[in-house]
Parts: sequence; structure tokens; C-alpha cells
Amino acid sequence: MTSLDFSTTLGNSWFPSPVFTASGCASSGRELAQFFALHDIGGVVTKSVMNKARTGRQTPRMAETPSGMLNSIGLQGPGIDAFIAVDIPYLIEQRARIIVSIAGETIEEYSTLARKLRGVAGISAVEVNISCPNVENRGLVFACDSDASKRVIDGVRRTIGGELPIIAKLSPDVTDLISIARGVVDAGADALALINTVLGMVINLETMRPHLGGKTGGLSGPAIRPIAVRAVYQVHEALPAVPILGMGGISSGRDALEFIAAGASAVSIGTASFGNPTALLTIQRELRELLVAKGFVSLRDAVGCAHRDQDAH
Amino acid sequence: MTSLDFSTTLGNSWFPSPVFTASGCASSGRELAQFFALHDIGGVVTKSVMNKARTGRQTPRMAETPSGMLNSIGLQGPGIDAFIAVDIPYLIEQRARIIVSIAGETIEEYSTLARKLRGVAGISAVEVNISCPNVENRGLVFACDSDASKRVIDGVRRTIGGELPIIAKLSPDVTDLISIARGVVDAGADALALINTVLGMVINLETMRPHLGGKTGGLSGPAIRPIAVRAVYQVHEALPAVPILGMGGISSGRDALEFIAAGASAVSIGTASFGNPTALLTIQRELRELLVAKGFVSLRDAVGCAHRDQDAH
Amino acid sequence: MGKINTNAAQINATLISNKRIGQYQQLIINIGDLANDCKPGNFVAISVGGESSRMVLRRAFAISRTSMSATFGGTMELIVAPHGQGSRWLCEQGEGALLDVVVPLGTAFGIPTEPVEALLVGGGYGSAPLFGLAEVLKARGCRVDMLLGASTGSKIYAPMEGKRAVNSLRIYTEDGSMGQMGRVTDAIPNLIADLDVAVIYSCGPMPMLAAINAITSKSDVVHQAAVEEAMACGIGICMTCVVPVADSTGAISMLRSCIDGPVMDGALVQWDKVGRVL
Amino acid sequence: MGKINTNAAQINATLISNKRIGQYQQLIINIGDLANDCKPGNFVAISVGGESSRMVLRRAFAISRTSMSATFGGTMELIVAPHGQGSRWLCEQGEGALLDVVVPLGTAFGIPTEPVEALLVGGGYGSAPLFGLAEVLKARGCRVDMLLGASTGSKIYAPMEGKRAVNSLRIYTEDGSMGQMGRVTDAIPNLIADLDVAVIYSCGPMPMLAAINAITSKSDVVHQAAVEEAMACGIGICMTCVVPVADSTGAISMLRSCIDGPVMDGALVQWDKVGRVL
Ligand SMILES: Cc1cc2nc3c(=O)[nH]c(=O)nc-3n(C[C@H](O)[C@H](O)[C@H](O)COP(=O)(O)OP(=O)(O)OC[C@H]3O[C@@H](n4cnc5c(N)ncnc54)[C@H](O)[C@@H]3O)c2cc1C
Ligand SMILES: Cc1cc2nc3c(=O)[nH]c(=O)nc-3n(C[C@H](O)[C@H](O)[C@H](O)COP(=O)(O)OP(=O)(O)OC[C@H]3O[C@@H](n4cnc5c(N)ncnc54)[C@H](O)[C@@H]3O)c2cc1C
Ligand SMILES: Cc1cc2nc3c(=O)[nH]c(=O)nc-3n(C[C@H](O)[C@H](O)[C@H](O)COP(=O)(O)O)c2cc1C
Ligand SMILES: Cc1cc2nc3c(=O)[nH]c(=O)nc-3n(C[C@H](O)[C@H](O)[C@H](O)COP(=O)(O)O)c2cc1C
Ligand code: FES
Ligand code: FES
Repeated sequence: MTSLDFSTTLGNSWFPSPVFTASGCASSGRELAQFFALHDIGGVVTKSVMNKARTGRQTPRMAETPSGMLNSIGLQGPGIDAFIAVDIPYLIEQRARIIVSIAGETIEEYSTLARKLRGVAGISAVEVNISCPNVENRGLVFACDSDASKRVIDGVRRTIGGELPIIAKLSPDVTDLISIARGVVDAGADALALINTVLGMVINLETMRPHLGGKTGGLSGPAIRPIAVRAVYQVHEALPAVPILGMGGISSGRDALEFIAAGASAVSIGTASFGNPTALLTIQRELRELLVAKGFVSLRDAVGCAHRDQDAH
Repeated sequence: MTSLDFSTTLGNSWFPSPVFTASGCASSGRELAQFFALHDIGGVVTKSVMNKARTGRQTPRMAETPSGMLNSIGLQGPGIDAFIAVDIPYLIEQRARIIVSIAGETIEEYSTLARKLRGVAGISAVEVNISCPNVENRGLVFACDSDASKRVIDGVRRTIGGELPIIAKLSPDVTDLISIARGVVDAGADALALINTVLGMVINLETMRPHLGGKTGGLSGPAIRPIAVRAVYQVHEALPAVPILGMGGISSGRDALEFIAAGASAVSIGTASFGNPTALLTIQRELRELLVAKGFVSLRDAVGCAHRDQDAH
Repeated sequence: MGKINTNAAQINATLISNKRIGQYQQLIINIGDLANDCKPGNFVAISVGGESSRMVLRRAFAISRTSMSATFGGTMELIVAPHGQGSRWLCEQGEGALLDVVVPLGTAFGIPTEPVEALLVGGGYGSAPLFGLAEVLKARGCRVDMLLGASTGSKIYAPMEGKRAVNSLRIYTEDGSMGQMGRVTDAIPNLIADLDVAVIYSCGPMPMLAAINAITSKSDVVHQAAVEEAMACGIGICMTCVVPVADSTGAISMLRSCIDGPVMDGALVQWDKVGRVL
Repeated sequence: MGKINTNAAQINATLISNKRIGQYQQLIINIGDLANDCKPGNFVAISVGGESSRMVLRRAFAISRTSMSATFGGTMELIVAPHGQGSRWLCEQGEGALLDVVVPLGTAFGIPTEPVEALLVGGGYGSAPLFGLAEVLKARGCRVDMLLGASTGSKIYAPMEGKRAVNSLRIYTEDGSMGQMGRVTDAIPNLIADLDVAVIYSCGPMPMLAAINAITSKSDVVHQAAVEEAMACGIGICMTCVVPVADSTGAISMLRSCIDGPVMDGALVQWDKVGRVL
């Protein structure tokens, strides 16, 4: 057991474990900390933060669906200044590895966020959420437009400098994921986060109207896992050198291993934490045990292995 | 109960019930006929047929996933000539309403299929499957390219003449579903079928390779229902005059009603029949009862009702 | 009203008893010493559907009462309405079943330091936590009166033992099948005046809570309301369960009802903005 | 080998008994008069996981035996290996549980019109349908010998009663923990010669069936194999369960193992093309 090298890297940041929280599914860490030490997992990806404080969408903000759920939060949050003042110090105090997720409504807003984060010590990476389908400006999801995606990442890269790894988080709701991925990597992303939620809707049969206050919402949970594994596999095939933070419906070590085999260097756990506050620890333990049982000496050897040994099948 | 008008129309074809089979999930009807009379449901949408006989993909062709499944059949089928000679007469004998689904690898193949179907009596509509992600030529899914989609439908429309309704079946795996929908309607489609399966993958953790023989497969079942309802809602909002055949994870009358409320004029039942051979009858009965319980006097009044009464919520 | 119930723990708890009461199911669950940490107003979040369930989220239920017995140790009681698939599954579990429970969660009803007149108003299963609360208030020397309402008599939950803790209990049903025909709110204005009520504790559907607040806002009566918004996580990490609440400066923010609630100061909740964009 | 088992019906059937046998679970299910329509080789498709299950597909199991009793009417026996979540759920069901079953499905083993020498070869739970088959063959006056193989002894299913119907039974395990160490196929060539075998009936993992066919293809022995491909529907509507089979003209097509199988003419199955594109 102890001989497994379970560590991973995204860009030039090192993590002792490849199991992270997912943005928006751990708030800023504080609430999960009563169930386990934040230091004991790979990293905490914080809720996407915008420049200003935001109250978000009207309720209902959730609907459970078969093996999944829809959410429509609308990026409620304190704004970057309060986040830096309050949440970062807390996470540093907990000795958590911190990945800050940022979201903006304009390309400038992303750059502004990057500028504010630039001087902040103790951050391992910035995840740039260009794919949230819930922002007010519907029809204008950056991640659905290769050009806009590139410009966001380019702006963040220029502002933040060369040090901090940038993880571009993409949406699966596109015709050609690989070209979007290639674009953001060319623009300076060190890694990719795949996948954000899939756009969905539930009709409330009492009111006969869309159930969510925001009408549509993002589908997450095990229901979307096959879509996420496919996305990771396709992108890793096209861009094998680019590390991927894989996510979408992971709720066991076996699920996590599917992502690793498909090409993810690390995984984020979102919806599973809602059903089970200690899901991260369980998944982390199971993944480690599975890798050992399968004879891997390092996590790195397992990354993308589903693409190799074309004859083994 | 008896006062409900349960009938529906797609283009100029009338159906006594809005509950149909889904293409590829009922073969040519014969196998379901031992569980119920094909005449008793709205219509039978047959497995997409190509010009020549096809053996399809290697096994494994399926993987169960949380609340869904992946399939990778590769359009195995007898070819259009055998289909017309053997299956159509059988379905006519059963007094089924017949919707023939066609699939091609080239725009010409679709036109050829249309030409062969043109003279065949007893068909209620042609569903043009331009969205199957399983065809050999990957990267070339017609439904992911607005221009190619339009050309397929245009070819079919010209060849088949103005009589037979054409239902264009679209894929959800696109950035801008509405523009694809608009394109095929402009090209002559009378109705739209939404949605085909979502591209997915499962990794087999024994072999550490993609589980399906064809690597990727199409995700269907309740897992994708929120995606399908969203697609129907969005397209109906943009094109309220175009009838929609809705599908994706319907397994109860309540599920079917969600699609109707979102804007579908009829629904197809696919994966649910695998789990329950009499699913169509149950869903049809439940949908009828629900409509009556909610005070509708006709199915038509319920179509798209989730878009109306903006204040009711 | 505080931040994060630090007593919360995730445990596998045994269902000790499961009995039908009217249209509800009374569940007694063994939670050991955690029972000592549960206060009236707190809730629990339970996994439903078992290993191969398509339900990925926990279900929230108010803790109706807790007790410590020699036979079972600490137990808690829940009153569950079979509503959808998750609560139905729970109601069908047999004695001895193991349940994955996170408990206790959320804020508790504030208990006055002085013996005052308290009016407890419950709608449907909302009465469940009020009986435990009544006992605590009674022990503090408060006068406790109770109003329960529901659409019909079988949805009134009012156990015999519970009634002992209250000075008076009035029941209202919309169909008149039990108690008086009408709504609990009909009686409140007079009761406030007659009994010199200092605080109203309420638990039930949001429209009922809003209607109560419309009454208390015109008076000096404090209103402690246990709100109910759809919750995905129950532990503060998803931001789905928010309710618009003003702070002392009047600034309104969306507070999580699982952490800053379910018990909130009714006067600060922006009832007219619930379910709307701020 | 035919087309569509027209006897198939969907019923709610009661589980009468559920017993552990080695690493398997023996399920006895009441299927009433449908038991009369079940033939050795047929299978059933069962819904798993209950109402709120995330498992959307049925699971296929060979009918091991059927019987008619005065107490229960018609019953069938299944031998289930707890493999994944669906079969495990089934193995955990208690007596009295209602199961949603489609039965009987698929083709049956062809029974020779003459009394001939028959060799039955089973791998793992593949032996289940062979005992019922043995009884039928015996009644036709056939000599019936049986070879069972598995990785280990606890995976050999060979009930006492069943053994009565066979003239001889040899067991092979890969770890040598029961019977002889080795594989069933080791013994077949000699047995064919020694016993003058006319037909081999096989049921088990595909590689075993292929290995048997490699032997029979070099002889006159007829090989009736019960194949096993992953099935989504079990009733012929999904095309997932296909196996490459030649027709009399030599043309190969992908036949559905749920309708044109599970029992197929081993000589026509293209064993080397299983799992490959044609
Ligand atoms: C703080 C709190 C305390 C509660 N106390 C009780 C109680 O004591 N007794 C009781 O019977 N019920 C109580 N409820 C309501 C109970 O949580 C819901 O009835 C239950 O979640 C419904 O789940 P379901 O699977 O049966 O219904 P479904 O409609 O299938 O649920 C689908 C989803 O919506 C959510 N949901 C549906 N209705 C509600 C609701 N009213 N409130 C919150 N989420 C909902 C579910 O959690 C689930 O995620 C309480 C809710 C909250 C938030
Ligand atoms: C004709 C036939 C007869 C069978 N007879 C028996 C029997 O008598 N006893 C017995 O124990 N098992 C039998 N099996 C195998 C049994 O169907 C599988 O073990 C079972 O489906 C596994 O389901 P699961 O949920 O436990 O596993 P999972 O791996 O969770 O199943 C996932 C999916 O794959 C399918 N699947 C997995 N393994 C198999 C398999 N070996 N064959 C077909 N589909 C599979 C399942 O049906 C399900 O859809 C038979 C299979 C077939 C096709
Ligand atoms: C309630 C909720 C809120 C989310 N908020 C964010 C967010 O703020 N930023 C972001 O990039 N992704 C957000 N996501 C998406 C998740 O990070 C993740 O990509 C997705 O849920 C798939 O993973 P899962 O199935 O494990 O949840 C959110 C998801 C949920 C369910
Ligand atoms: C096994 C299988 C085969 C399918 N074959 C076809 C096909 O040939 N043509 C087609 O247009 N759609 C095909 N589909 C897609 C279905 O018609 C339907 O669009 C999809 O499965 C969503 O509906 P469902 O969730 O009810 O199954 C197939 C689906 C499955 C599961
Ligand atoms: S339910 Fe998740 S934050 Fe309250
Ligand atoms: S299992 Fe569906 S066709 Fe055989």
C-alpha cells in the first residue's frame, strides 16, 4: 500500500493525491471541514467567484433527476475581495491545497479576477470556469465559442503571469470539444477541467411549468458520467500532453479510476458530496486501493492507460 | 375518460395516440407484437434502415450506466429492399401506423432510400436519422453540421415529394441545436425528432480499455431525460409551429407529460421497452389518465403548455 | 441562529420502530449519544433508496423529539409524510434497517431566558418538532399554546404525550374533518391579544409562515420560523436552499436554510421575495 | 433454433425459496402454468433493484429446472451467481418477494428423436440448465454423461437429485479443489471416442464453448451450445446480444442470441469472429 506514488501534478503544481472537490460543490471548504481535514484530500477547488458579490438565482434551485440532479445557483458568492480576505486565509490555515475557480461575465472581468489573485500567496492553481450555463447572459456561454474561450484564457494568462497553473474548465454542450480544448491550450491553459454540467430541464407537473426558478439548470451526478468519461477520453487522445482534471458523476473509487484510465491526471468530486459528506475520503481510499490491487506503482502510470495496449482487449 | 381527444398529428399524418416506439428500440415491431397489439399504440418507428444490409459493430454493444445505458449497434439491419419486402407488409397486416426511419452514410444514400420508399403504400411518415453517432464515419455525424443536415433533408424532400411527412431526428451533441433545427425545417422537414442518444463511454476496469466494441456509444434512458426535455423546450420555444416527436428516457406517463408540456406533439419510448416489454401500453394509459386528471380535453391543449401562463409559477 | 452545526456527524443508525400515525409514519431511530446534541428545530439528512438507488440526494426531516432510554440509548423520532419516492422508501423500511444519517443539522429554536407566553403554530408534519419544543419551553416556565392546521384531519399530527406539554391545543382543518374548519392564521390575531403572546414559533409550509409573519410584523411578537426550501446537500455546500434574509443594516442576502436555518427570525426573512430574484 | 419464443409472458412472480449453494444462490420462483412452456435452454429476464433502481435493464438467467407441485403449482429454479449489483440484489431478495419476470425466452436445446449418446458440458453456473436437459434426454432413452468445470470447487453446481439423471459425472477445477485439476475440454476428445458421443450440449463461458467447438468441428459430433452475450432487452428489440452465425449458404450474419439463441448450432457460430467486426 505505502509504495504507491499517489501524487499528481497539474501544470507546475504538485498534489499529494489526485482527488479534489469540484467547484460549487464544497463552497469554500469550511462546511466540509467538520467532516474531514481539508489537508487530507488532494485539493479544494472553491466555488467560482466573480468580481462583485452576487445573490444568484431564485429558488427552486435544484431538482433531483434519475441518478443526477439539476442546479441553477447563478453563481451566488461574496465577490473576489471578500473571498480573498476571508476564505483564502481560512484554507491556508487548514493547510489545504487551494485551486481558486473564477467566473466572469466579460473578458475583462476574468482579467480583473486574475489581477486580484496574482499577488495572493498560497494558491496552487486557478480554474477558469468559462462554461457555467447559469450566468444571466444566456446564449453567451464562453466555453461554447472557441474564440471567446481563447480570449478569456489569453487575458488571464497575460495578467496572472507565468507562474500559477491555469486550468480551463470546459462545457460538454458543444459540437467540437477538441477544438475548444486546443484553443484554450494554445491561449495558455496548462490544464483542462472536464466536464462542467450538461444543460437540462425538469417540468414541474403540479405547476406545469419549468421546475427551476432559472428554467434550465446544469445536470450533474452519475447520470452524466459516461458523457464525462467520453469527453476526457477524446480530449486526452487529441492532446495527450495536457493534464486533465476529470469530473462528472464520480461517486466511487471505481468511477474515479475510469476517469484516470481515460486520461485524467486528477478528479473532482461534486454531487457525490451532497449525498455523502465524506465521499471524498472514501473515493480517495478506494482509488488508492484499486491502483495497488491492479499493480500500479504510481498514479501517473495509470493516467490514460485505456488508450494503450491496443491488443489487450 | 372517453371525452379526451388523445390524437395527434405530425405534418399531415394523424395518429390516434401520441405514444410511439423509438427507432432502434422496437426492431420492426414483430418482437413487441407478442406482448401487445401494434395497432394499440400511436405508431411504430422502425429501426433506422440503410440502403444495403449491414452487420453492425462488434460486441459488447451495450453497457448499463446509472439510470441509463450505452449502445453501439452500428445500424445493423437488412437493407431497405428486404425491409420493404418483409417488414412493411407485416406492419400493415398488424394495422400499425408506420414511421420508417432511414439512415445513410452519404447524402445520396438518403435520397436513394427516399426514392425506394416513395411508392410504398401504408407509411405514415419518414423519420430521417441524421444523428446516429454510431456510423463508421466518425467525425461525420450529419446532425452536427447545419449545412450537411439541410442537404440531407433537402434531398429527401425533393425525392419523396410533398406528401409524406418528414421527421428530422437531431442529435443533442451540438452547440446550437436551434440553428440545426431551423435549418432542417427550412430544408423541408415537417417535424423534428428530439433527441437521439448522447455520446458516451464506459471504461471496463477488468481490461482497463473502453468497454464497448465500438469504444463510444449512445447514452439513452432516464439519465438523459433532463437533457431531452430541455432540447424539446428550447426548440419549441424557437419554432412553436413545428411539431416535435420527443424522446429520451421516458418511462412513465409523468415523464411523457413533461415532454408534451415542453412542446412535444408525440413521444417515442426507447430504452424503457428493454426494461419492460409493455412499457408503451403503461405509459400510454398513464399519460391519458394524467391529462384527464389535469382537466385537459385534448392532448393538443397540453402541447407546449409549460411555455404559457408565464405568471402561473 | 448560528453558523454550521458543529455537532453534525454521519452515522449508520438503526431504525427501531416504524409506525403509521394518520397519514404519517413515525420513525424511531437509534442515534446514540448524538441525541444529546439535538435541539428542537434541528433536522437530519438521510440517504434513501439503498445501494443501487437512482436517488443521489439525502432527504431532510425535522427531529420531532429525542429521548434517552436504558434499552436503546439515545433515539430520535421523525414524523415522515410519504410524499415522493424517497420519503416513501423511508416509510417502507422495516425495523432493524440501517440508515445513513447526518445529524443534527441546522439551527434550533431560540429559547427565551424568561418565562413568557409562547404560541406554537404547526402546519401538517410541521407540528412534529413543536412538541419537543413545547417540553423545553414548559420546563423554562413558559405558558405554551398550540395551533395545528392541515388540509384534513389525518394530516394533523398531535400525539397524546405531546399534548401534555401544552396549555391549550386548537386544531384547524380546511375540510373541517377535525377541529374547526379554517386556517390556523384565522385564530392568531385574537390569541396574541388574549394570551399576551411574546413569541410565535412556527413550522409548516412557506405560505403559512409568510401569513403568520404578516400578522406578527404588525405587532411586537417575535416570530421564529422554521423555513423549508428544497435542499440538495443539507450541510451548506451547494447553495440550493437559500432564502432571502435581511441583516441588521437592511441589506438582503440569500442565506442557506440548512446552515442559517431552518429556524430563522421571521422578521428578517423577506417573505415576499422567496422564490424570486433579488 | 427458431424465431421468437411465442410462449413468453410478463408476470409478477413470487419468490418461494432462496438458498445458498456453494457460491451460488438457488431461487425457486412460482410462475404458474408458464412452467409447462419452459424447455431446457430457455431463459428468463428479471427486473432488478426495485422501484427507484438506477438499473434500467433486466437480467438474464437460464432456467435450471421447472416442476409442478400440488402446493405451489408451477415453479422454476434459477441458479444465480452474485456477480454485479443486479444479480446481488436478486440474491438478497427474501422469500415472498414479488419479481417482475419475462418467461420463457429464447431457443431450447434440440432433443434427438433417437436414443443417442449425449455429452453435457457445463462451466460454472452453466451447469444449471443441463440437469433439466439430462432428465429429458434420459426419458428419451439417451445415455447421458456430464462434465462440469469451474475455477474452483465452490463454483461447481451439481445437485444431488440432478446427478441421478446422468450416467456419469466428472468434475474439473482449475485449482484442483474439487474433482480433477484441469479443464473440461481436456477430457472431451477421449470421451467422444470412448462413449461414441453423437451430440454435445454445452453451456458456459464463451471461450469454453469455442474450445469445445474446436474439438467437435473435427468430428461428426453435433454441438448444441448455449451462448452468452450481454443482453439489454432479452426479447429481440435492441440488437445488442448478437453472435456471428453462418447460414446454410455460408453467409455470416449477426444473430440475436436472445431470439435465435441462446441455444445455437455450434458448428454455425463463428467462434473466431465473436466480439469482432464482420
Ligand atoms: C428542514 C426540513 C425539514 C423537513 N422536515 C420534514 C418532516 O419532519 N417530515 C416530512 O415528512 N418532511 C419533512 N421535510 C420535507 C421532506 O424533506 C420532503 O418531503 C422530502 O425530501 C421529499 O422527498 P421525496 O423523495 O419523497 O420526494 P421527491 O419529490 O421525489 O423529492 C425530489 C427532490 O426534491 C426534494 N424535495 C421535495 N420536496 C421537498 C420539500 N418539501 N422540502 C425539501 N426538499 C424537498 C427532495 O429532497 C429531493 O431531493 C423537511 C424538509 C426540510 C428542508
Ligand atoms: C442467456 C443467459 C443466461 C444466463 N444464465 C445465467 C445463470 O443461469 N446464472 C447466472 O448467475 N448468470 C446467468 N447469466 C449471466 C447473468 O445475466 C449476468 O451475470 C447478470 O446479468 C449480471 O448482472 P449484474 O447486474 O449482476 O452485473 P453487472 O456487471 O452490474 O451488469 C451490468 C450489465 O451487463 C450485463 N451483463 C453483465 N454480465 C453479463 C453476462 N455474463 N451475460 C449477460 N449480460 C451480462 C447485465 O445484464 C447488465 O445489463 C446469463 C446470461 C445470459 C445472457
Ligand atoms: C450545485 C452545483 C454548483 C456548481 N457550481 C459550479 C461553479 O460555481 N463553478 C464551476 O465551474 N462548476 C460548478 N458546478 C459544476 C461542478 O463543479 C462539476 O463540474 C459538475 O457538477 C460535474 O461533477 P459531479 O457530477 O461530480 O457533480 C456546480 C455543480 C453543482 C451540482
Ligand atoms: C439500442 C438502441 C438502438 C438505437 N437505434 C437507433 C436507430 O437505429 N436510429 C435512431 O434514430 N435512433 C436509435 N436509437 C435512439 C433512440 O431512438 C432514442 O432516440 C434514444 O434511445 C433516446 O430515447 P430512450 O431514452 O427512450 O431510449 C437507439 C437507441 C438504443 C438504446
Ligand atoms: S442544502 Fe446545500 S447549502 Fe443548504
Ligand atoms: S437482448 Fe435485445 S435483441 Fe437480444
